[in-house]
Amino acid sequence: AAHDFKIVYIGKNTGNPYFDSITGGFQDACKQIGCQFEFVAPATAEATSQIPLIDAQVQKGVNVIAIAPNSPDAMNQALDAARAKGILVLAVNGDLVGNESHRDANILPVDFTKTGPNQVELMGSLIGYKGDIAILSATTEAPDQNTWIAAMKKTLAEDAKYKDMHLVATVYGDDQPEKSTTEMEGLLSNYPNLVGVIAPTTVGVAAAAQVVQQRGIADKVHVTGLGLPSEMRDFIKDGTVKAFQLWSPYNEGWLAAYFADGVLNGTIKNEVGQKFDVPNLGSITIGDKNVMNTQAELTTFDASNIDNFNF
Amino acid sequence: MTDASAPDLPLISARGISKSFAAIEVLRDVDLDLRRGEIHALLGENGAGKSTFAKILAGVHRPSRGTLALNGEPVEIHTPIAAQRLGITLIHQEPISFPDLSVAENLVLGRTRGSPLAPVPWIEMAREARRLMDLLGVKIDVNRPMRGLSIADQQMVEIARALASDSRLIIMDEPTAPLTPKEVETLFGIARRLRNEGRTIVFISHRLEEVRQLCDRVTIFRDGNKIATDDIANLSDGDIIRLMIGRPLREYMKKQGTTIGEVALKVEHLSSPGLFSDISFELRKGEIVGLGGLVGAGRTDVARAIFGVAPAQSGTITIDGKAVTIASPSQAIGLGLAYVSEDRAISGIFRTLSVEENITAAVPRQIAPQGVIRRAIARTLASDSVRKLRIRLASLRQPIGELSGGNQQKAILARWLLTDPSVLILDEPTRGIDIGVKAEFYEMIGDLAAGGHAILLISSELPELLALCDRVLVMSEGRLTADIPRAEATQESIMRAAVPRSSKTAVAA
Amino acid sequence: MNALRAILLRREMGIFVAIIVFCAIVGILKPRFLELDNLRVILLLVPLIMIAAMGEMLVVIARHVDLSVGSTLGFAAMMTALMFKLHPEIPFYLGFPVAIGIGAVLGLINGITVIVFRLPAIIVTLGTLYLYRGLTFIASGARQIDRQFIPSPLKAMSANSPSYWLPWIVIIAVVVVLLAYWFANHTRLGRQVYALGSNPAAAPLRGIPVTAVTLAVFAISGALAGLAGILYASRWGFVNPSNTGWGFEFQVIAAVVIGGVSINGGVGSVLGVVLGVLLLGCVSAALPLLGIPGTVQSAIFGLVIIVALVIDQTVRERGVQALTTTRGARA
Amino acid sequence: MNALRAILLRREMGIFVAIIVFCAIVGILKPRFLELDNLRVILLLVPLIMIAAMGEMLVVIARHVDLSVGSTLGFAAMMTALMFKLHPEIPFYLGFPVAIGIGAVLGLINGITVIVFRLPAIIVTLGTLYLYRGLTFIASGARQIDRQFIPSPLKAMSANSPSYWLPWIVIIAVVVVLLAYWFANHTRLGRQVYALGSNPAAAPLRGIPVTAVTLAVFAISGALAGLAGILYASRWGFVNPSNTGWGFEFQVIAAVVIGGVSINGGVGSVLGVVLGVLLLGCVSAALPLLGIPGTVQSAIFGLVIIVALVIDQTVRERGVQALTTTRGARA
Ligand SMILES: Nc1ncnc2c1ncn2[C@@H]1O[C@H](COP(=O)(O)OP(=O)(O)OP(=O)(O)O)[C@@H](O)[C@H]1O
Ligand SMILES: Nc1ncnc2c1ncn2[C@@H]1O[C@H](COP(=O)(O)OP(=O)(O)OP(=O)(O)O)[C@@H](O)[C@H]1O
Ligand SMILES: [Mg+2]
Ligand SMILES: [Mg+2]
Repeated sequence: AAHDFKIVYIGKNTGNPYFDSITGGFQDACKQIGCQFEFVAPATAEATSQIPLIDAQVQKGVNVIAIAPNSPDAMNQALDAARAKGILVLAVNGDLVGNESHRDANILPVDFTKTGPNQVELMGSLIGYKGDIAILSATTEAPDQNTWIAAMKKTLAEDAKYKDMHLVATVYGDDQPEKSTTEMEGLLSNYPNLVGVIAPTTVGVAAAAQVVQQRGIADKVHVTGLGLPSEMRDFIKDGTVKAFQLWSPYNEGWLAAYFADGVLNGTIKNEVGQKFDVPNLGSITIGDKNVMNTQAELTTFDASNIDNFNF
Repeated sequence: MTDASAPDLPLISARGISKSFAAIEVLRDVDLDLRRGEIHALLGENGAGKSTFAKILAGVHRPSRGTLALNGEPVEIHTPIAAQRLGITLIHQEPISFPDLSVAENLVLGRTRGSPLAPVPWIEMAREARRLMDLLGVKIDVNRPMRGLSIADQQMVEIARALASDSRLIIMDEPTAPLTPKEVETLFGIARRLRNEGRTIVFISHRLEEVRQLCDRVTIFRDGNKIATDDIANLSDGDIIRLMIGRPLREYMKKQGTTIGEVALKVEHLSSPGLFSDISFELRKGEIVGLGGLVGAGRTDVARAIFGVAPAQSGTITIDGKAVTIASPSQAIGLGLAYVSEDRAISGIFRTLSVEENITAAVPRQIAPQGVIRRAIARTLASDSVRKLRIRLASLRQPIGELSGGNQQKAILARWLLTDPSVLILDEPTRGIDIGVKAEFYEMIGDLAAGGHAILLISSELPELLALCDRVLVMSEGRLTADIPRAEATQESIMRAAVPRSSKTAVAA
Repeated sequence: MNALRAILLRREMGIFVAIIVFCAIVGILKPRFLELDNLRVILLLVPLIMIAAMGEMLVVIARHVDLSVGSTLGFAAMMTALMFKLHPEIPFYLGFPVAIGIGAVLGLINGITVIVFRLPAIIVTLGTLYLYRGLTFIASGARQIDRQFIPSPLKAMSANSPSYWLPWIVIIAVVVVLLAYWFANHTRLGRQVYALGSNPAAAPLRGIPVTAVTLAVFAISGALAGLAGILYASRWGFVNPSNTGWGFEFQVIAAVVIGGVSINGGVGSVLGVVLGVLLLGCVSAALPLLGIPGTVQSAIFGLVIIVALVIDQTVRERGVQALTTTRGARA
Repeated sequence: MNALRAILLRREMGIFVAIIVFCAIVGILKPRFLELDNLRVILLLVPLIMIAAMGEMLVVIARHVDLSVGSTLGFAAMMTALMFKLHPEIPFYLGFPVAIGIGAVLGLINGITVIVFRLPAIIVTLGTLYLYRGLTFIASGARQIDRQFIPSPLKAMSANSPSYWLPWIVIIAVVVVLLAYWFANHTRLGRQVYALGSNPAAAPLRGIPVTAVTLAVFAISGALAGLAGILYASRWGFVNPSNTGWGFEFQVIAAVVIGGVSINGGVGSVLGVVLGVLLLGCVSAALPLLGIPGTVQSAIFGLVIIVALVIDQTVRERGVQALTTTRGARA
């Protein structure tokens, strides 16, 4: 079987540390498998900016295109053209919501329906399940964040366990540190008895932690959310942040590479319900709409384990 | 800095100086010696090459051929700074100013030495500036910004600069054009003193009488060639003019018997605080009314007010018996007014546009009947004007910025003549225009009047007013001080009305 | 004609040379670049910029600048898309007058602000760049309009079906260019734009209706940005409140200035701008083809802008010495 | 000084009024806005813009413009951060000369290109805006430098610990402002900057070293952008190749022009620019406090720019009639 296939991963945009660790997973997996890996990404996360990259990759004749789509539908024609040439198209970390037919399979870190509840539970455990909390999100139209926030609201409203936690505001930092910071400052000024802030976005959680650190109010306001260990390590160490969550982006790349290898070599059938084993990840199941998850629950990072993670 | 070297050795000797702009040779093998301690006049028609030669001496242009020697030593004058270091200063034809800087700063700019971070001596600077201004008898607040100064005032600042930089060669390119007789006198006094100190002065002017008063020797240019250099005493006005234009000059005689019709323009109690007040006069068809006065008297402001550029605060304007309010120039034009403004550089030409487009700019409807331009019409209109006014140019499509000062002025006049206006306001129309063309201008203005146009002629040149006008209005410090019929108009009567009651000369508001 | 014509020719010659050189190099490295197939790719890349650049050109010639074209494009596109979403029954071609009209209005707002308050256009349109973008967010509730809401015939205008080689979107761009050429060179208003830019101080004294001309150029720029807006919906099949038209102004202005239009007003030709747009198009098409990583692309884009201008400039300088002083001072 | 001084005073008065009005309104709606605590928030927002604005001011007064400040900031910040990452032993304060030096070099490149090829600065720096951003990507391998690599003492300079009320970063900004004031008003070079911008054509005739002055303003602008770069690392604790300094140029230029610096050169004061920066700071701090949704914020930001300029303009117009025609033409 040919294991030296060419696989490219098209990120949302360059310089996004999140994709550095996904890329790491791809690279290491390819070392094991023997495939050739390349990472490309547009300078900006503009919806159309990935299209020329896709076209170019098709012309270069890669075997697998893995992509973190910047838009649920802008790339449809381009991707169809690729698949028409027999290229395997995987959406990795983010899906073509509503346009699943334009990719072969989708790899997500976790079952995103779990993200909301997990985050609420973590926040509850930090603040003793009572008090005012707020959410600092990415952009207003970010699809993932919006689904998670919806889930959080649902959990807070329906689960009696959280009846004493009140969501007082949801603000958007557009994933820019400056804007996230001013929004955080605004929250603190507007809601004096705020006890917790959930920032389900890596830029936002770092910015929020920074504000708390500078104001020296870590004991009053608890910050948590989805963050990268590399960015949050300092805040964990100086106690600004007790704990935050994420999955392993690294494993997404790892899984994607092994899945592609399996499909290209016929050892894996890309059909709903199929099971297969992946080194270090154990058994993976192809779920509804050909979606796969690298892990069941989110990983929680705190002082005890932060140093075990290198991404 | 008088030189020890032999006195008979010329300060500057130019040999075979030639200059071409874009293949057009505008100076041809000019040899010229400038002696120490002389005032040397450069005369010539518009575009003869006077300014270009001056600019070459001052390092603004490099000659395409030829050599310069200073005290017998060959020199290369690469830049204006180099010229300054050599003690050569040029007062430009169009005064140079930095509108946002104070007058004092404009005076010292470029002369101060020292490290880039050297502190600016604001106090001393202002004191020195005041001293120079007093020397010239000009009353300008040296701390006000240059912007808003009348051209005259700007010119005086230029002159003050030249004095301050103690140079051995000072070139004045038509310095007197915008000045009052009084200011001219002061300037001449200073010029003579500088000469007696052994400095050399080059004086460019179109006014023969001034040249006679001031200069020792004259050099005459025609079409970029040096025609002659001689002591002024050895040349009659006739000789000079013949040498300049290569033909004897027809003396202009005001046509008599132009029938003066009914009132075309009537202005009553026009006032604009700070600039002028209570201006009232009539202007009849076929009549040429002069508007005299010292520079800064407010004539331009009156003109600007009538033409709707800066409408007056109060007062009424009546055209052909109908009271009108003119809020914008386009309205004024619609009402048959035309205004040739005084400073062409700022408010006259469209630098980047061709001569053709500049000439036809004011008659869009003629060249574009349905809004679409007819090149053919435009070209014929333009070339006719060019022929009529003898505008010297390479091509109708040449950017007007490349023409000489005088020729630009002609083009602008041509533009307005095309509009065939019923009331024509001319603000210093012949400033910087040579005698040859002046005569043509006078004739044209006369014809226009004869053709039933009403003409308001703003001029600082008394002979011009006397020769042309049926009546002469005089302004002083923003008020009308006299309305003199042709018969009684004399230099004296006009000047008497022009000199401000308060003896000080008018200055910037 | 000779003098001026000569200069103009030279101007365009410079950028023309730049294009040839660039395409030659790329063609040698990747012969595919010169294939007809790829030419179509380029032609599909440029129409939006081309159309907006025609408007920007007029604004710049009038010695103003319009930084808000990107946001105008976004707003017009969003409003039109919303209309289609809420009233699917509306025939797609009605989207054009709507988009163009909206664009014209936004342009007029720019012009009026500039005129009434005598503010520099660069800063007024910097303000409206944010303002119009914000309005797009508000109007759309920060939600993207997905492709199912964009009428299929509209999307079809960008698809280059074999039946005719050039898709509609390209043909529209060509028509706009021809109109712009005619307007700039053969209409009274067009020439008045040049005059105004050439000497704003003198313009009113010559009876040039400064207000009217200024409003006209901004309105035209806005209208063309609006047209580009609906074509964006056609080309990409969706409208996104934050992405659509983002950074567009930079590309448009780059194209205009590369095309030899003087920032100091009064100078510029349609031909030049067309070439400027094409150069940028070639570059954007070439970089991915050459497999140049995204990290390097913006560096190259920047280099191209500068190099193109340098070539243009040096070619122009030669033989136009007479003007150097002036331009030197202006540069 | 009365005449000139009077006008200048008026200029700043306009923007000053704007600030008072704005703060008053916000203060009424949200008394907390006027508390000391919030003032500190504002003061922490502005230093970077303040520093870069001083450089931009000089460039604009010289009748140029520097669109590349954002990319320069990003590049300088990235290089410094890389240095710290690769050589953790280097003391943090050495980062300042490095960042400033790098910025100055990038600025010089802008200036040299403008001078040598006589190109308009707006387009040269538009090119380097992309170029420097691209270089940042290349140098960093498109990787963000995370906070563990930024020296703690450097980060501490932005933390407002209770021990001293004003963090270092603010103090640095104040020093830069004072130096800028001294330079612009009391040094020969400073005045030559004004002269050059006031009449570029005449400058060489007056023996003003145009080249030197031009290079100086661009170098200063670059150097200050570089300083802002290392302070960015201090303030945010990381450097990202695409975010760091992105869109920064718009804010800086907005502040400068709101501060009454004329795009036509020759006019502008440090005091005005300081006020301009503070106004923008107040706005960014106020919007979230007022609980205004992100979707509306950029619209408001745009409005503020325009309104501020309008107030400024109207206040200025009064009493300076003599100049109206001229300015009218320029606007
Ligand atoms: N920068 C330039 N580019 C091209 N041609 C020029 C330039 N400067 C001057 N000329 C040409 O050189 C010739 C001489 O011009 P110059 O200004 O020296 O004439 P002048 O004697 O000063 O006339 P005037 O009395 O009107 O000032 C004119 O024909 C003019 O068109
Ligand atoms: N365009 C202008 N902008 C500002 N101030 C002006 C302007 N024109 C004239 N002034 C001011 O008004 C005063 C009157 O000057 P004005 O030009 O009206 O006098 P004048 O009699 O026309 O003299 P000139 O011979 O210079 O035309 C001048 O001293 C000047 O300060
Ligand atoms: Mg001359
Ligand atoms: Mg006058």
